[in-house]
Amino acid sequence: MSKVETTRIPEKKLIQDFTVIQNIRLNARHFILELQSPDQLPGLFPGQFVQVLVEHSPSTFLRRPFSIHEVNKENRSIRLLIQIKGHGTETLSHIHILDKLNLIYPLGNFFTTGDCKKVLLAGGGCGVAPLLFLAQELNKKGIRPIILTGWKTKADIFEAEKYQQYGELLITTEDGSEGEKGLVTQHSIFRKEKLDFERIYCCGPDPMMKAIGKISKTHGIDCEVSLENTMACGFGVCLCCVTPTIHGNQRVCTEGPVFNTNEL
Amino acid sequence: MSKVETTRIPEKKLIQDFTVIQNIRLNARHFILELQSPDQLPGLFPGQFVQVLVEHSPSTFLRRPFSIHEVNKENRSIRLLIQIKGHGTETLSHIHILDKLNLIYPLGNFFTTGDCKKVLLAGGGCGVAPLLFLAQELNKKGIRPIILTGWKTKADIFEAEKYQQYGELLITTEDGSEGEKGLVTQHSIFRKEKLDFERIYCCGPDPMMKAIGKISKTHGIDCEVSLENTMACGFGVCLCCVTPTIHGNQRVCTEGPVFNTNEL
Amino acid sequence: MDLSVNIGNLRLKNPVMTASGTFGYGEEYLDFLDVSQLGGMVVKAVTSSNRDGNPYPRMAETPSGMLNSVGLQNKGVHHFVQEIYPRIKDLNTAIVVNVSGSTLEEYVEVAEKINELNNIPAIELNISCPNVKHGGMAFGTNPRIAAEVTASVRKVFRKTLIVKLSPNVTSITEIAKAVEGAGADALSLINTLLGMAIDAESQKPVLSTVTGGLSGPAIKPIALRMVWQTSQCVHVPVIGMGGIMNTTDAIEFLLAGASAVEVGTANFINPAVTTQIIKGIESYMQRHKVNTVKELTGALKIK
Amino acid sequence: MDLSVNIGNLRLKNPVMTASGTFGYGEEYLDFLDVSQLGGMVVKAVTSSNRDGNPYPRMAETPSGMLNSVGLQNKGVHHFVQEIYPRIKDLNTAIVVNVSGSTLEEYVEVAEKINELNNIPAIELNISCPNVKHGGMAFGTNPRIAAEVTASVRKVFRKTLIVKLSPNVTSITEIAKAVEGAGADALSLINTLLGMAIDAESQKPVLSTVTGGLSGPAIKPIALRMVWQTSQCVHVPVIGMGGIMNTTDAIEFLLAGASAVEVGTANFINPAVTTQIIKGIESYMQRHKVNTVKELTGALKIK
Ligand SMILES: Cc1cc2nc3c(=O)[nH]c(=O)nc-3n(C[C@H](O)[C@H](O)[C@H](O)COP(=O)(O)OP(=O)(O)OC[C@H]3O[C@@H](n4cnc5c(N)ncnc54)[C@H](O)[C@@H]3O)c2cc1C
Ligand SMILES: Cc1cc2nc3c(=O)[nH]c(=O)nc-3n(C[C@H](O)[C@H](O)[C@H](O)COP(=O)(O)OP(=O)(O)OC[C@H]3O[C@@H](n4cnc5c(N)ncnc54)[C@H](O)[C@@H]3O)c2cc1C
Ligand SMILES: Cc1cc2nc3c(=O)[nH]c(=O)nc-3n(C[C@H](O)[C@H](O)[C@H](O)COP(=O)(O)O)c2cc1C
Ligand SMILES: Cc1cc2nc3c(=O)[nH]c(=O)nc-3n(C[C@H](O)[C@H](O)[C@H](O)COP(=O)(O)O)c2cc1C
Ligand code: FES
Ligand code: FES
Repeated sequence: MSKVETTRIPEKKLIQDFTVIQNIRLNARHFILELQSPDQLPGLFPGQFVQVLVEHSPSTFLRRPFSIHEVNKENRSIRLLIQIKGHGTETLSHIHILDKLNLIYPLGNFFTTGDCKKVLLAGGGCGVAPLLFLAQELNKKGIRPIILTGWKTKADIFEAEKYQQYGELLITTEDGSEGEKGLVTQHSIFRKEKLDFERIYCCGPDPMMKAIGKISKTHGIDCEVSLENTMACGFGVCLCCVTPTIHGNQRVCTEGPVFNTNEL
Repeated sequence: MSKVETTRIPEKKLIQDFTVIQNIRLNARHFILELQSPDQLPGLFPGQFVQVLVEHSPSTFLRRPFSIHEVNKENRSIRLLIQIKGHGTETLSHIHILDKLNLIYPLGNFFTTGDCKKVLLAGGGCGVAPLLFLAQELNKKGIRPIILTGWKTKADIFEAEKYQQYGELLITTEDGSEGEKGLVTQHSIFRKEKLDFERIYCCGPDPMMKAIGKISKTHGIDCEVSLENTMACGFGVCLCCVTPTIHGNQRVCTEGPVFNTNEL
Repeated sequence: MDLSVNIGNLRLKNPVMTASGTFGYGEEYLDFLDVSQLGGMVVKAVTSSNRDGNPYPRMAETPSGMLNSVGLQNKGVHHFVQEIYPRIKDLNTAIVVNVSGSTLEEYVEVAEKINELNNIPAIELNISCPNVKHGGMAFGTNPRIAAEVTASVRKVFRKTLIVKLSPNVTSITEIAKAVEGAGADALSLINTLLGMAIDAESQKPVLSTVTGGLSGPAIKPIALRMVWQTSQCVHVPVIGMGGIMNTTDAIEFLLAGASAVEVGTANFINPAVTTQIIKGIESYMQRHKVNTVKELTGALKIK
Repeated sequence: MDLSVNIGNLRLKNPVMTASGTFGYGEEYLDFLDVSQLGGMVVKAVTSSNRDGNPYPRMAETPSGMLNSVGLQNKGVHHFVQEIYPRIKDLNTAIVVNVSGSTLEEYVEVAEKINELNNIPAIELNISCPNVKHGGMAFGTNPRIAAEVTASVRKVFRKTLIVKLSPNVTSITEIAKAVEGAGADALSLINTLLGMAIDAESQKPVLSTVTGGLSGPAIKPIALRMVWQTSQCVHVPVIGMGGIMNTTDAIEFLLAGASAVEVGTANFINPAVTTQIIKGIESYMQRHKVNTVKELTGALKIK
């Protein structure tokens, strides 16, 4: 099967005021924003991200990038899953329903889908953000993925039911309070003699992505990771977000955020 | 009678988080914040001001000074009357009930009271802010002042009933839609052969204060004006707020904001 | 209302340009605005051959600003001439190429090649990049060397020669006069200020290169001061930049003595900001009853 | 935990000082904090005789910063010795006098008089004030002159001599080395950057003096860079400042190479900030298992 999606012509990038229609607190450090567009949404693909203008935060000068977590076409809304890291995300966590949020989107490339049947989605902590959207899109193509997520402890886990809807959910916790004990990369699934996935999609902390990349290579499995380099623009002009690839320095915001580990 | 108040030892300055208990919109450009202290209020005197920390406004770096508009000792609350000028005051206008606001106070000197019986309070626009507190204090000393206020047009007038409670309210509007037509300084009261006030208190735009100062001089009346020089600190250390006086450059935040026009 | 300005022989339809390194080659902005509305567009630095730039991380956010240490990443002048120029040459705005290098010869080589391109009416000689080990800023902080590279490029470049000055100097006017004397048609300033960011928790510099160039509103007061000082001591037009985020900022630079402005970092936050500033200048002129934007240049009232 | 640091012969109980011109004579802060907790306090500039300073307006708010053009307003060294010194001498913190002037002789005269005051263990020689027409910054932007004034003051001042450097220079290290060579016991940096603000509506400069000195977080990246560069090229201790608003900022300066820090503009916004920073440094040391604050100086990890 050919890589249909990657040849799609990217949609026009937009600067748009969205309306906050939900602000759901998941736990002390995570929340979901649901944002509604005044217009029809353009074509959006899993792995793509938005650049959010954070007003009212004196120490936030640049926009903040977030992956698209879910899309609701009928409602013209998207969801972002956000971890509170610093002042920017802290300020966003206090945003009120009906407040406006200015977005530049859709940005970046996206995960390859439609050419593989047996796939694994692996995410650590907030790295799960783009994987829900990905699982949903895979479902639409008749693929039910295995979704492996890693957490510190049981109390940190969120949206488990959602993931279970779209795939088989595996869990690791660092303290063993739920699922297998250990890191994502230590899950028993990787201890099989021969991993039979056609592709692994991965998103999370750098060391995790590196480890999963290595495992994939050993087993000859295609592997796509989503990087989170710091960004100034998000649409390809500042050249601040580059990552070294076999093709030289490439922009994570434009040639990425999704890279095949063969290219890194 | 001696100038009792001016020899009072100033109270200790405090840095304190107040709770916003009211945010009353008066019109498109003016609002009142009522702020409650966790502790008993220190002694406060008309003419004194507070320095407000404006959070959530990226373009507001320094604190913003506002006169004390009213004091409610029992309720441990003070009121500020604020005109929306730029980003700082705009941000304050959107503050929510129960939000905290950090204040440094009480700052500055205050109007002389208690040594005169027949007095005039003259304020233009937002310059009325300290005059309500002053009128109330005068009342406590058995003095019912004449309060002359100037506005652009009738629709701009606010708190008229309040002022009437504490004195005889005279009004000028630039378009004549209420009271006498013209500026404060053009009010017929000043056209008397001999003005018989013992003191005029004045607060408003610079040209108005200059004009009232001149009138006072002509009639040999004591005149106190409250200046609004831009400030960096508000408590006497930066030396940014100085005004030339007969004693050399003096700090409006410390030797002022109230000055006797004889000294300017 | 006349918004046009002249920079040497170059006529801009309005005084609003984009700053090098913040607008790519213009193509990246086609979704956001109509590039043909711009007074001009200074494209990303071009050097004689391919440069990978500095390693990641290249960016640090700072109070009201950012540091970058991109380091002139580009595919070289040959690639620019062959691949990029044909794609952008008909964008219908004044396209200015930012010419950079590590040696005098490199500047001359690039300028010579750009001189051949019909639809490039001007170059901006970048003798002020703080992010390259050799050359760059070193050329722009010594009046003698700045004059030398200007004169050498002047010999081979026949169109409008703008020289971009570094703010990392004791006397901007000394450099400005030297460069003017060596044949510059215009000066643009300021490039970024050399700065540094540290992550206190990891105890490491944020940038791979330790230091980088500071841009954004944080530097506006310094930029305004330098534009004011410079425009008073040279006869050639000055293009002002540094922290312009909106119309008011742009007007301030004109009043301080700039004939045109470049908008840099602001494009990252609001990619349509330049066209909004052009409209904003028009309404400012209406409000202040100014007929030609040139009247605003240096109109600052100092008693 | 040991927070003490040495600046020449001067021992500070901790590395947090207040910056000249932002802390008055300390008295103004007695309502807000216990001054005796401070490592040190640099008082407002003292000149040989009374100065009125510049006319109002002297202040402009800028993005993450402010401009001031106070211009050394003070009542002169005689008044300081007679009136102020007796009031503050027992505040139980290291009191450093910021010595300013328009001529070499003036610096020497003031330093001589301060030398006589028992409870003043150090002066900070201000050769970097951008807000006086003659002298001030001019002394601090030329290495030869900077060395000359340092050497002259060194002859008459027997206690700790700190020299405060101007950031408005091409090479801070060149000045630093010159001043060190002339006998400075320590260097403090940075003073304010020369900037300017314009009111676009009135088309006038905001400051009566047109230009003024930029301080606050906006300048922190530049200050950090200069402290880093300077501390690597001199052997005397460096006192770092410029935009310190909180503990993290202070730690950054220590990591970059500062032995102590001065907090300036932040005092206006949070008058108790210095004591909060002292506590913050303690918890940072605990968290990072550092026993003496001196270990943090220059501890930046550069691979
Ligand atoms: C393409 C992309 C997609 C992303 N998707 C999501 C998402 O779906 N959900 C989510 O919660 N976050 C996501 N992130 C990360 C998110 O953008 C940052 O956490 C956010 O910008 C932090 O902003 P702040 O102001 O709260 O923190 P800051 O104050 O800016 O930073 C706090 C701390 O985090 C570090 N930090 C900030 N951004 C990054 C980064 N990109 N990489 C490494 N360290 C960083 C800083 O150095 C600092 O130490 C994504 C990032 C990228 C580039
Ligand atoms: C002692 C004192 C008491 C005050 N009392 C009150 C009060 O009771 N109610 C009230 O509404 N305001 C009062 N003010 C004025 C008030 O502080 C300013 O309007 C406010 O700081 C503006 O902040 P901003 O961020 O909204 O506007 P900014 O964005 O800071 O300024 C908007 C515009 O107003 C100008 N401006 C700002 N502050 C001043 C000033 N102090 N003098 C002259 N021009 C200025 C600016 O130059 C700019 O053009 C007082 C000022 C002082 C010094
Ligand atoms: C990411 C980035 C890259 C830059 N690259 C260049 C460059 O290649 N050549 C150049 O002359 N200036 C470059 N600059 C400097 C800008 O053109 C401009 O001089 C500076 O950013 C100040 O303007 P600003 O505050 O509006 O951004 C760059 C600036 C940034 C932020
Ligand atoms: C209002 C004001 C007055 C100042 N006066 C002096 C002074 O008299 N002598 C001096 O050496 N520095 C003076 N400075 C500079 C500060 O001491 C300090 O070097 C500078 O503000 C940078 O630090 P900051 O960003 O923490 O304020 C002054 C700064 C301000 C803001
Ligand atoms: S963030 Fe600017 S190029 Fe990627
Ligand atoms: S505002 Fe600082 S001295 Fe008055």
